[in-house]
Amino acid sequence: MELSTSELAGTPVIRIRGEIDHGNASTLSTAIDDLLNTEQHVIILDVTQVDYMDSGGISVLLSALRRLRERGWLGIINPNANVQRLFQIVGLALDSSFRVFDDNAAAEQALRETART
Amino acid sequence: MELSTSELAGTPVIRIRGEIDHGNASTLSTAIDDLLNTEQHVIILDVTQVDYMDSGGISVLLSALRRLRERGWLGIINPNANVQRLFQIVGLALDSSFRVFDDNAAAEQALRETART
Amino acid sequence: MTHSHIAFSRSITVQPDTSQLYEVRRFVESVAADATLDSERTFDLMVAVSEACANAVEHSGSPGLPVKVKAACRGGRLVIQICDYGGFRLPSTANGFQRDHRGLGLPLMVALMDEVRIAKLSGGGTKVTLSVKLPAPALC
Amino acid sequence: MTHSHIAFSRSITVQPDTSQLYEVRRFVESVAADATLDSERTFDLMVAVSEACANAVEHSGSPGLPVKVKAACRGGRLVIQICDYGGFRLPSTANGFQRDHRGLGLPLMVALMDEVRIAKLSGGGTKVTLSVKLPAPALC
Ligand SMILES: Nc1ncnc2c1ncn2[C@@H]1O[C@H](COP(=O)(O)OP(=O)(O)O)[C@@H](O)[C@H]1O
Ligand SMILES: Nc1ncnc2c1ncn2[C@@H]1O[C@H](COP(=O)(O)OP(=O)(O)O)[C@@H](O)[C@H]1O
Repeated sequence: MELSTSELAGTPVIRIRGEIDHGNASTLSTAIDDLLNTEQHVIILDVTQVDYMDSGGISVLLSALRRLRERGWLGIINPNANVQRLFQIVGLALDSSFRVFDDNAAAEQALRETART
Repeated sequence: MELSTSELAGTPVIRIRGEIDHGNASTLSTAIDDLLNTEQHVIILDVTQVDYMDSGGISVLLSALRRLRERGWLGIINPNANVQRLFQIVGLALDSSFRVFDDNAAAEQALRETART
Repeated sequence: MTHSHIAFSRSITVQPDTSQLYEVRRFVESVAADATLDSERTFDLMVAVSEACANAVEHSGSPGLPVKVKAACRGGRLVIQICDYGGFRLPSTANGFQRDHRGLGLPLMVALMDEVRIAKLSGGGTKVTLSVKLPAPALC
Repeated sequence: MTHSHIAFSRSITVQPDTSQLYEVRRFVESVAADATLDSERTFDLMVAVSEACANAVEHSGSPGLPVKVKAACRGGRLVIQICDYGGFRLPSTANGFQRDHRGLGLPLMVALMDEVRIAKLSGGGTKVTLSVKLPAPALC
């Protein structure tokens, strides 16, 4: 798993590449915690290049979501069909603080709407 | 399941009789919550007459324990061998805020020691 | 030496309400006595069956559809099957963080039983099969 | 019409470390390809096997003892067994409330598989058996 950080409309985006499992989830967790500690209202994960994720990764998303819920939301860009199905199975897909976007443009628009309110 | 409330050295004791399961755990939960809201540091459950308990009951104990942990402890009087074994299996037996006593006298002594500190 | 064989099969069907768990445990108690389980293993089986039935009632999302509990003594084991006609699903996270309990049911079943088997029924629904070994000499 | 039969049995043994999960998934991927599973069911199986192996590594309390993964294609199903040589135990509540995750592994395995079976090994240890139905016409 490789991580790289950038920004979208002033919001931090972590691009993840590879497989997220119980062996490397803590690396992702640390990267997200660093951003959470800066009091960000929204964090975005670009998972375009994530081929695989299991409850190791889901647990990290759940922890992030728990901390973000009161102040904003967690955004996910471009999960593949299997990862999206996993989000449905674990019940994340119904969570209004967990927002999935097809691409950067859709995420950016949502960020601008959030900034306006 | 029947509940009756009394006191031991100034601490509330709920005596439970019967079987605690997913069908009636909420009744016990309500009784415990009423005591927790009075800011009690310790709550005691006398389970001498509890023949059966499952995760319905364990969940209630876990919630109570979570709220009591910082201010005191949860005491259990006289669980039968099976219930005690269940406490071991679910990992409660190792929890220092979860205290099991053979009888009233042992619980009373612990309460006096807690009051002294 | 030949063992006495008391193979049997018994079942009950209950309404999908947790108030029925008490009744289910009386069934388990009686079946366990027939299979000569000791009080410790009887307790374990009552807990595991109650957990499986509570799950069927609370999670399967099949309001009104009954839960079937079938017990059979065979091959040196007492085997209890719990069937519901809903769907196996995980809880949504939307309200998930208020949950006090920690999903103890499935791990507890596994911890208490010799074997736990969970299969999807073809028409939808979940079949949980719990089994405990009988003390030697096996009675069935 | 007769079906082609490609029954097979393959296994790997890995060190009890979560860094090995990547390797285990490559094994599952290869086995799933042999059994002609589609990419969706292959993903499901990779997740379920990873969860079972992660549990064996993280919870069985058998540091140093390897985890065995055995795959067999038979009876119209692809069946994968994961064995560890520790003991099945629930987490202590002592630090329990700091846990972020919610015990997703077992429910997720059940949600994804057609059948999950968890048995105690007689010498101590846990055997998890995961199975998925193969698409008709079954290849084994
Ligand atoms: N018979 C069932 N039908 C549907 N879903 C189930 C069933 N049994 C278990 N589940 C799912 O598995 C999860 C874990 O079950 P369990 O370990 O018993 O924990 P709990 O019941 O405390 O949530 C449940 O929350 C539920 O989402
Ligand atoms: N192979 C195993 N050996 C010992 N204990 C296990 C094993 N698999 C599961 N467990 C126990 O069952 C519990 C629930 O497992 P699971 O649902 O995968 O959740 P998690 O791994 O997130 O705790 C674990 O916390 C552990 O206590």
